[in-house]
Amino acid sequence: MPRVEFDRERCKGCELCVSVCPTKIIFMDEAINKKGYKVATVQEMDKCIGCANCARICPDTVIKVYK
Amino acid sequence: MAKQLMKGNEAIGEAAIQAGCRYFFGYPITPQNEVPEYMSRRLPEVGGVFLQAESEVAAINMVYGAAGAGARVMTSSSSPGISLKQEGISYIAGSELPCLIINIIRGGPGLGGIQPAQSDYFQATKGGGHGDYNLFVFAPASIQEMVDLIMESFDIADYYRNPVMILGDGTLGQMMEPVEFKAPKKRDLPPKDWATTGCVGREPNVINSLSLVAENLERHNWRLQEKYKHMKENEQRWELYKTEDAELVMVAYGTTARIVKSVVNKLREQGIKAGLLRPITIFPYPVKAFALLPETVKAFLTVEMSAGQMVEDVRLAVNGKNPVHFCGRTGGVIPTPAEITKVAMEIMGGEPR
Amino acid sequence: MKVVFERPTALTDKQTHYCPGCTHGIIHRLVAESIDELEVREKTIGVASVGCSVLAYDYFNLDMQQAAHGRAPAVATGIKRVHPDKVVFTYQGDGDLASIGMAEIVHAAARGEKITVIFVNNTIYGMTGGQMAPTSLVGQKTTTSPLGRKAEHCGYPIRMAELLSTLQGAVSVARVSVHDIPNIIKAKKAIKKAFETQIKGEGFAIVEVLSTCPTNWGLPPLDALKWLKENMIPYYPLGEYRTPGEVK
Amino acid sequence: MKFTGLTGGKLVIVGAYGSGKTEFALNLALQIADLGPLALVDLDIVNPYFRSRDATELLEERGVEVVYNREFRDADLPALSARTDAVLAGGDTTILDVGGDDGARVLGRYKPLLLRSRAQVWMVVNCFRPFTADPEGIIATARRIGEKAGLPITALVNNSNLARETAAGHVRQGASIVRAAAERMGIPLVCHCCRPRLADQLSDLEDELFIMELSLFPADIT
Repeated sequence: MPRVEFDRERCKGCELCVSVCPTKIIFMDEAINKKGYKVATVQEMDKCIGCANCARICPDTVIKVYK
Repeated sequence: MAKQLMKGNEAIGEAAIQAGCRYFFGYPITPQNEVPEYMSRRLPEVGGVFLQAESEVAAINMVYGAAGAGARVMTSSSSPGISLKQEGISYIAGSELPCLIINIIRGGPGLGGIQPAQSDYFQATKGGGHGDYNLFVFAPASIQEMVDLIMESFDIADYYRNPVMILGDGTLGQMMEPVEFKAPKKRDLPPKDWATTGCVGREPNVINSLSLVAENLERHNWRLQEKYKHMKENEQRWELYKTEDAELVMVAYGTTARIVKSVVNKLREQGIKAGLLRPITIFPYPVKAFALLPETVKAFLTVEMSAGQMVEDVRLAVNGKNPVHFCGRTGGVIPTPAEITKVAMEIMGGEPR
Repeated sequence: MKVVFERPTALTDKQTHYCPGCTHGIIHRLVAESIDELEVREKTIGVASVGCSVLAYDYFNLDMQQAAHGRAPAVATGIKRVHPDKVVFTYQGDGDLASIGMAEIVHAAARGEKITVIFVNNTIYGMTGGQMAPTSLVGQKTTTSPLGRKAEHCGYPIRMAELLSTLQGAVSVARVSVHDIPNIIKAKKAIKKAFETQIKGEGFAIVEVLSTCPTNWGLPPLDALKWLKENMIPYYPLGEYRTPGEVK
Repeated sequence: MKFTGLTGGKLVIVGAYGSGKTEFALNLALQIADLGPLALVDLDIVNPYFRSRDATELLEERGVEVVYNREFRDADLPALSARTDAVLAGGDTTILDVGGDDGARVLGRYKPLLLRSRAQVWMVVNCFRPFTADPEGIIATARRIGEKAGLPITALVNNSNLARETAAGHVRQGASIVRAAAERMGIPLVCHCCRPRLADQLSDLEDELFIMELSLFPADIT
């Protein structure tokens, strides 16, 4: 099953990934990382289709995609 | 190789090639045009690259790139062009890259004229561009000496990872003298393991002069200063001429020193014990030479083709021990032996013999 | 299950200083992916310029030289002439390339210097704090055009891709954008092609990439993407302006 | 040496950079100044210093007209003198001193006048200069300069020297190299140049000896 992995500590919370997810499974976490950003996170990973849109638009190479 | 009669500017080019320089980036400006012209003809013959850049600014940055990439590289220009290169020279010094820069000085300021001058002394020896840095600067007085020093300059540049400048006035560039090319004595040169050559099997190399943390930049600066100190300790060069019993020591470099040499002889014929101290390195300035002068010295006379620039270094070296006088012509006028002699006589006239 | 997307090896793992949502990070990655796919990381030398991307030498995992403001094409020329078999690229912003470095980029292109130029156009000086760029749009407010850029006072923004495509030596000229996924994919293709142009020895290649500056534009990152699409693309049309085949 | 055959004619002095064209032209002008009206045209558009215009005062004292653009004597501009055309069209003996190598391109614009006056073109050769060390180099240089000038070289002048270090042997060495080149080119060798101090040692040379007294090199530079 496709899966994405977010490196919480690299995320700057810009939300670009949220906007491009076709299955709308990326949300901004209420918790903040060490840098102080609210970070992007995935709920309902089983809905991930591995399209890599989130990784493609992420300016900070936060996201690894498995398929 | 047998002796050849060469124009100063051509000899510069040939000496550089003999020293292994294979890259030249420059832009035309009188009175040094024979350097790029010679290089455009000779470099392709030895598998090198001559490229006429769109400006002096571009040329010096091409030098930065090529030097960073590990090559022996040079540029040459004349005063206004050297001013344009200052930005790049500061980057080269800051990034500690070796290269050779030739300045065949003409009269200034501004566009000035095309006649010979020495009015870029401050620019060459006191930094020139922004920041705390120094070039290693040679001031040859003959074409043979210029050739010998250029052939050594590339080694010195590599040894210290520092740009070397040859400061020649227009006369040196234009006149012709017999020369021969002799390999300089070898220095142990460190490998250029810092160069950008592609990071095969190693960590990437970065050529850079930016440092965002003040303390780091200060540390870098102190390290540069250590390097300059090392040059001051080990690389000062000068010529002393008839100073053993001198009462008047004349200080001059480059073409001017040759005129002054004939003045020394004339003064001696008239019973004035004159001598010449000729700096060959002007950074590091040969302060050690002043310590070698005899107790008989009563006064110094600095002669320059400028309104008085090196005279400041002479005053620092003499440190108040004797009066330091100045005689100069500027704007491209070469001082005549007669006018220098007159000044010398005036100085010595007031002194008891 | 295997990894289908991760950080390219031509990027270091160092976190960039770019503001959240700044698309410089995307462009860095596209360059690095191209280098990885062409398997030239160990023979590539990059030139960082002056501007927000000045620290690119920390982010690309390959030999780098940092150049004085605007001089990256001259520095790249020096490197390429010493190492004609290596891959040399510059990464420059709009102030660097289209203002202070206009002479260097035009002449490198005119010479057909076999280098690849990544030109990031975000219509503003990011590093120095949001001043007017040579590419700032008419009417665009910046810290040095507080009432909006007036054409009658400071002229019109420069279209670099069009300008350079008039030069015979510039064999590959394209303008792309990174404001959405389809365009990011196109941008990647153009960047990779610009490297291929160099590797094949065909000549000078430049990719102008329209990019955002949420901080100095004063917009949230998502709105910045929208601003790019609605304001920049009409003035800076996307497309290939020159491809190697065209040049005789 | 008399050079009487030059009277009323036009003589172009060309050569590689630093072959001694200007010194030769100046000395020649001084030596034939008394033979009749003479003009020396400084057509050097490549060198900033050490040009025949620098000896204007000396030449004028001897009645030689020195032609160059006086307003721009020290300027970094070609700025040719309008007087050149008049002198070339006139009947005075005229020596044209041309800048080295590619500097000969300046002759192109005067080609019609030079052809009409059947100008001679002498190439001065110093075998101790790069690129003219052997007959092949001399022939290649002559071809290049001839092409730039649009006029063929009609004679060679041996001015082989090492400045102050010149010994008679250097002149002799040059003499055989330049002679060989002239023979292969099928043109005459006009003379061998030397300083007065060497004249006695070279009196046996089979071609003419031309003694050059004047030097533009500043005497005060030791």
